[in-house]
Amino acid sequence: MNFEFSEDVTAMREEVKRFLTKRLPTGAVRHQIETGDAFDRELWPELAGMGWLGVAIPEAYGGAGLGHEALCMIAEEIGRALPFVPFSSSIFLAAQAILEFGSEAQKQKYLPGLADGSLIGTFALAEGAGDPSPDAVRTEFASGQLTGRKLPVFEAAAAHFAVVAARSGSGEIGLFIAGFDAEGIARETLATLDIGRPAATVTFTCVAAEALPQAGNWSAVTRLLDQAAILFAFEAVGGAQAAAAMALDYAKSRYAFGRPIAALQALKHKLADIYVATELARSNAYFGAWALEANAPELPAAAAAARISANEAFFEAAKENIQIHGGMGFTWESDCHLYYRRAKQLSGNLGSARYWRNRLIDRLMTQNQTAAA
Amino acid sequence: MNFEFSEDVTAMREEVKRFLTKRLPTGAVRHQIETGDAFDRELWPELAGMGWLGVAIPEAYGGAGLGHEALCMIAEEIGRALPFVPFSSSIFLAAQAILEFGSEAQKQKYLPGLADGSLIGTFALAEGAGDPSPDAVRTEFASGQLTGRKLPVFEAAAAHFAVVAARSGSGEIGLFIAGFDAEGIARETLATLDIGRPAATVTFTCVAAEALPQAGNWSAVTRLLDQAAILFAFEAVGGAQAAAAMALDYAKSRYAFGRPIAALQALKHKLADIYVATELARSNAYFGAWALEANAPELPAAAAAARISANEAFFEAAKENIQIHGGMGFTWESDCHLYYRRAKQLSGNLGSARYWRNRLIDRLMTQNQTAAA
Amino acid sequence: MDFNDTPEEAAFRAEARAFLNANAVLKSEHSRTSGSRAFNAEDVALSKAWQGKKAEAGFAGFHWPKKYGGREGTQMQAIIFAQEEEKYLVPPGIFNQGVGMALPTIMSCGTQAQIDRYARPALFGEEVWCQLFSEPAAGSDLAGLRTRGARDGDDWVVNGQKVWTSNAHFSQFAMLVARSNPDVPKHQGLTFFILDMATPGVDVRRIKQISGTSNFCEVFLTDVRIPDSQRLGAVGDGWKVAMTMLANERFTVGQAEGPDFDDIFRLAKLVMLDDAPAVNDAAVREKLVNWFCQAQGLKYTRLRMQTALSRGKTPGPEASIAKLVSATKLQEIAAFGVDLLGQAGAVMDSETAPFDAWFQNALLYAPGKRIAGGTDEILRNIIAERVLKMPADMRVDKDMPFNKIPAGPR
Amino acid sequence: MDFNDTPEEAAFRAEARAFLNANAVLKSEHSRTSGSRAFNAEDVALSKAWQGKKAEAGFAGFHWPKKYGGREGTQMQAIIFAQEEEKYLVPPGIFNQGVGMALPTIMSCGTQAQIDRYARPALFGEEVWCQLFSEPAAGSDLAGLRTRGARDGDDWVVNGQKVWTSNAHFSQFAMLVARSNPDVPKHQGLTFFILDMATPGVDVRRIKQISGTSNFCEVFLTDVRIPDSQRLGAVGDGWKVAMTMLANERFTVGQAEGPDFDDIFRLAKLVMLDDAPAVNDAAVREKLVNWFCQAQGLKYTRLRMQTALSRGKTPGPEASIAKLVSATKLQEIAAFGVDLLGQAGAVMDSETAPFDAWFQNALLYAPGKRIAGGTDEILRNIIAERVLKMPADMRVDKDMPFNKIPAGPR
Repeated sequence: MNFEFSEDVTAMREEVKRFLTKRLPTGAVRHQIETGDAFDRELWPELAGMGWLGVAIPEAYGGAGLGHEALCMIAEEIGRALPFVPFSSSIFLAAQAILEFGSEAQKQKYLPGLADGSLIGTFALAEGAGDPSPDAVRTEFASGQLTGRKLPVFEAAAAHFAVVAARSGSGEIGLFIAGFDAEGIARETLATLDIGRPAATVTFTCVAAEALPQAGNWSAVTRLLDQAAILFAFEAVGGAQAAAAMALDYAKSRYAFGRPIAALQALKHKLADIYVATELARSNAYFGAWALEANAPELPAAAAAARISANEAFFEAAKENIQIHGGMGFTWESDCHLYYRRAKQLSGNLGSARYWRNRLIDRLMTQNQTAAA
Repeated sequence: MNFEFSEDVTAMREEVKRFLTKRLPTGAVRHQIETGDAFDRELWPELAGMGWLGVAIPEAYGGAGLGHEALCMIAEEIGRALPFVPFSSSIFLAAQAILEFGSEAQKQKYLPGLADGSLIGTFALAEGAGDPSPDAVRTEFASGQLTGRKLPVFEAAAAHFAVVAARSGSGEIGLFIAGFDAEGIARETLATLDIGRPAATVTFTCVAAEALPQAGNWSAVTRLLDQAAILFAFEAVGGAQAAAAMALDYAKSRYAFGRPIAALQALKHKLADIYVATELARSNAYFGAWALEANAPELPAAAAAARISANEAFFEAAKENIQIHGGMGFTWESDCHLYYRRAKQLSGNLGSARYWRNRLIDRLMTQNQTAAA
Repeated sequence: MDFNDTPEEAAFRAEARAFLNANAVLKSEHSRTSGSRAFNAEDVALSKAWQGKKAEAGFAGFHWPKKYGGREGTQMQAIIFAQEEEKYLVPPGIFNQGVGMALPTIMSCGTQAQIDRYARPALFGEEVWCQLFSEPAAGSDLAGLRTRGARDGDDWVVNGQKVWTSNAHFSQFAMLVARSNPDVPKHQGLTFFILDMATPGVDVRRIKQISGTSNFCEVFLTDVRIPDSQRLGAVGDGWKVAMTMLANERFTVGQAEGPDFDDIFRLAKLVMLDDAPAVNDAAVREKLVNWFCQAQGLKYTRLRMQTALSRGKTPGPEASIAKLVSATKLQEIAAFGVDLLGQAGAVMDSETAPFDAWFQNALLYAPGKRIAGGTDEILRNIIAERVLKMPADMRVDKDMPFNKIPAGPR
Repeated sequence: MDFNDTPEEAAFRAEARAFLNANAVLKSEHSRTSGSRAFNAEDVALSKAWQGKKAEAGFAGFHWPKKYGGREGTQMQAIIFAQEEEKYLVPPGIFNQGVGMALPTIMSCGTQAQIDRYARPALFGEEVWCQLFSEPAAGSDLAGLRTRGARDGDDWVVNGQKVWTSNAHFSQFAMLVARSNPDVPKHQGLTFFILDMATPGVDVRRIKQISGTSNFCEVFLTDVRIPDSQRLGAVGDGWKVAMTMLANERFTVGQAEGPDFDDIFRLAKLVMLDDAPAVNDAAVREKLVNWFCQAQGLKYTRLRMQTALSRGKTPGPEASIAKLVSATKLQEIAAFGVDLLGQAGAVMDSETAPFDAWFQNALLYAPGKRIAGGTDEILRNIIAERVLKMPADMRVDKDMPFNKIPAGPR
């Protein structure tokens, strides 16, 4: 039985954790967000410099080639520290899409920049409210040009380009790369619940774009969503654990009636339940990491279970972290709300829980088996 | 504002409560069930003698004519005390059906016996698993005879006749009275989760039956279900309150670690939540009582809300009553399980929570108003 | 059983309606309540004027003695007037702390001079009051407050920090509790004061909440001198006076405002899931019905309470139930409203987010509703102890001198 | 990261499979586990024989020293064997109390004579053990037990009542804790004994549970004489010995048996709701997915624990998580299985109720799973205190002489 991350990966994760903990003391992320900039422009190259952006990008394309298990561990630390950088959009989505569906030339063109941080990508699928669906993609790709309106596109203001889902002449949905400096692009900033993950409406009017040749239909999109779901699940697990740890620390240091409030059974049982939910989510995420790395047929079911349980644990932990902090937790000056906002952002960014539940059950119906391994 | 039962009705309810509390000390119901008989043949005429069976039956038909609010209060006490008698089948359903849809002759024939307890009726709608639906009624009424199989028919062994839902020649569903001493009837006892409310499969083979003339189609059945749902909701409220009271008494008298376990926050908060759920259910049931008595257009929505919230509160109270009793609550010798069984019986007897949720939302969709008063 | 007013109630309701019709405008059908709104100077001026108008017409201070401008009326009149007023567009109510809490407390614990000075200006909307109770280290454990009040000649000198004070930035007076003796058990060493907010050393700062708005203040007190004549009740009786005051609060904490069943139902009819309105989805229905049952249950619980009042009985713990259930319901409804929008749930632009991002905004203020005015946990304790008569939590600090109570790392 | 055995583990697994293939029959695909089954004399005889066969072949007492017939093996071997054995139809395991708990305790706290007398008969399935700990007034508060053990010459005379004893009616020996000194604090006055169940004054009665079956016994002890040589550990050390024993229990309390996700999923595909399989209903899906995520989460948590063991690390609190989550999940799944059947949910005839009324039966034994082996509430406390290092609950009785501790009305 070897159902655990390797020692190398674990060591790297500890390094990331130490770095981010030191680099981002309480309040640092919030102050960075308050600058109004699109992301933390100082931190980003530092992360790139440590080689963490390209950890899952093969060495041939400027990455470290350590595989997706390593990226999962970094995702968890991103979820814990909430750095104000477009890590998930650029790496979990844009880089992943190119890695999976790009031509050799595209990989050589984009991946080294994504790995060294000089290039930031994002993913443009949604066109308003609703869940991912080929029918909801009205943006069109014709004669080498994209036309349509994507909303929300996360971290669009930070990005240099987007991987865009669009309908091609054949009627099939494909993925296309469009640079944000191209003619015909308009980015309009949106107010977002998660202030740490800004978004925009991006309007494409006859924008020159190149197709990812291996992404020939909707199944490419769902495959990308499955892969990203696992990385985001690790982000949520990290967030859940950080929010719970924050609540626990506070409960132990806050005294009422002459004892730490951590001695109250109501709090003990609440935090025990959150701990249990987070551990189960973590285990589901681990299975997701295995399925992602092994490119196993269980990937879709593993991704759905990981995402659903991680997002639920995270929202519960973030919500009750505020509650346990009492009035303090309800102020702007506390970091509690950053987790609360992120938890809600993660619960919709790749489609709602309903969408993933349906995908999971449909998958279980066809595979007629409930789990692998 | 006069949203409370009248003093007369409240006084009567106190009388019922006093009587049943004294008449049925702890264990009495269980011992009665263990006799293996179909119901408590001693208690039944006593209830009749007090005039409680006929409380909502007009004086012209041998009842007390006190209306449905009075019956609601008795239903609550039935739910609290769990007497082993076919009260709900005979009064909430059979008598109610005849009162609502019977001819004058039928009322004169059946209601006095139902009121004085000499006649026991029941209701036969279900034909196996599933929710109430005209399509699920395959029993047929033709040439004055019923043919089909009903399952489960609660308290069939105690009853003299059933009000049976069946499809007539026109294809419409109607309600029909069939005597259990008629030729062609077969009653086969079923094992039931709720041992205090036995059931049978009743097979009708060309059984002579008489139609309730005012019950001409499926809407008669749903009307009867709405009315009964409110009475059963009061039963559930009474059950919830009794189970919670049992848990509370036990928690106050059971000591661990030198204090009553009622001092533990886990128990305090659990019982507070159950109290809140029960109070909300009670308020919804009160609105149901008003709608029932006033024959208000809000009846269907009121019935659904009353039933759903009462059944949820009851199951929660009954389940956690066992939990709070610990090992003791898990033994046959404790009465805890009688409430647990009853709660589950009530949650399906007139159709599942899903069925009532759908009826409620469909109703709200059409009425485009969410509440009256 | 019916929902009708008694003849007296009906007459009063007609009177109230006549006054409101003459002086205010009815709300439109779908007006949106929000649980998070900060008041500006204009709001305050309008509120003061409206309070004055109501007081003149006899629609304020329903419980107050007539000699101080009140009505000597019934609880039901107060309820009926509130029911009717709710239907109109009126300025925000900022007089509850003064008229509903401070002055009744002064009337029962204060001197005649204090009553004469403060009653009418409060009732007629000239002076706004706030409440300086909570502290950063004393929230649920109110009696653990640390603001120090030391006697100095005819004055008291107060130092400390108060927090979660609504309306402090435009209040003229405050009810203040401070610790006058730290050497005795915590409930015994408190004293209650009337504080003029214009006193030097009173520094009011607004607190920015999660949502970005500021409904509360923190108040720093540095060598604030309060004349002993402004003391309310005896030295050391502060807890008793505070409890008198909080008993009046019970009637005023009610349901959390914000989107409720009707609103999420409307959203569910609007939003499409797989080409059908979300309201057709069984999982959506399950949640909707749950909230409907809660909302209706709260409504009819309130009507049962009003019936008890109408019959001259003392109401039960309905206010605790309403706050506990409605705050959680609000947070759930807000979260679900966001979830229903799928990939665009996190967008708050009013162009994209239905109803001007009402659900997203509610999600950001809902956590406060589960905390302010008694946390969920405190409310469950109250229900368990006061209604179900379960034993109080064990307290290590009950009989300990205040300055010996463990207070953790600072 | 993978799910593969190490070479050593793989070799052992092959060995175990070979033994099982030669001696037992594989289960069919849809065999139903039940959390409530009472054992009859035939079950006991078959169990004893099977235990003997395993012990002979070296597949019992994995942790035991070789000199007592054990394997001196690893925790992983025990797990692998259990994983493989689970796939076969084998008699019920009734030796856990003896082989897994009693004897390891005797080996660490007992005399050599005690070890020599009891080890082999337990390992080879000749003698069954049970555990006489819980009492009617001492469940979660085990140290509050009242069974009195008084020294009388070379014997101890024991009086009291024990309860919730599995297997007592066919056990030869019991681990017994009694109060030898009521004048000292509760944890200090206990002494541990080995009781021969055939001793006069031992009266075993089976307890009828909600479900009608009897998995547990109550044991009345009336002037039961136990020779001092049967004492385990020092006089007054009973709590320490009991804790040693319960530390071994941690590995044995696992998931609640009964219908799980796969089963409710199968039911949901079978049952029709409005002319479509229930599994198509969004509300049903929401519940199914919740249980799937829990079941999978527990599975992979277990595999993470096994990986830790395989790497020679001490496993964490996974057993507490598994019991807490699975007992509640079981009750929910059972209740939902009943609900899915609508009007016929309450029918338990196997002809009508799918899978021989498996869900209805599970609903009746599920409450016990949330109580036995640590209630939900105790498990949450354990997780909070041992994993999250939160403070212990306050205890009034900790340092009080036992006979002064408030015990409530009797």
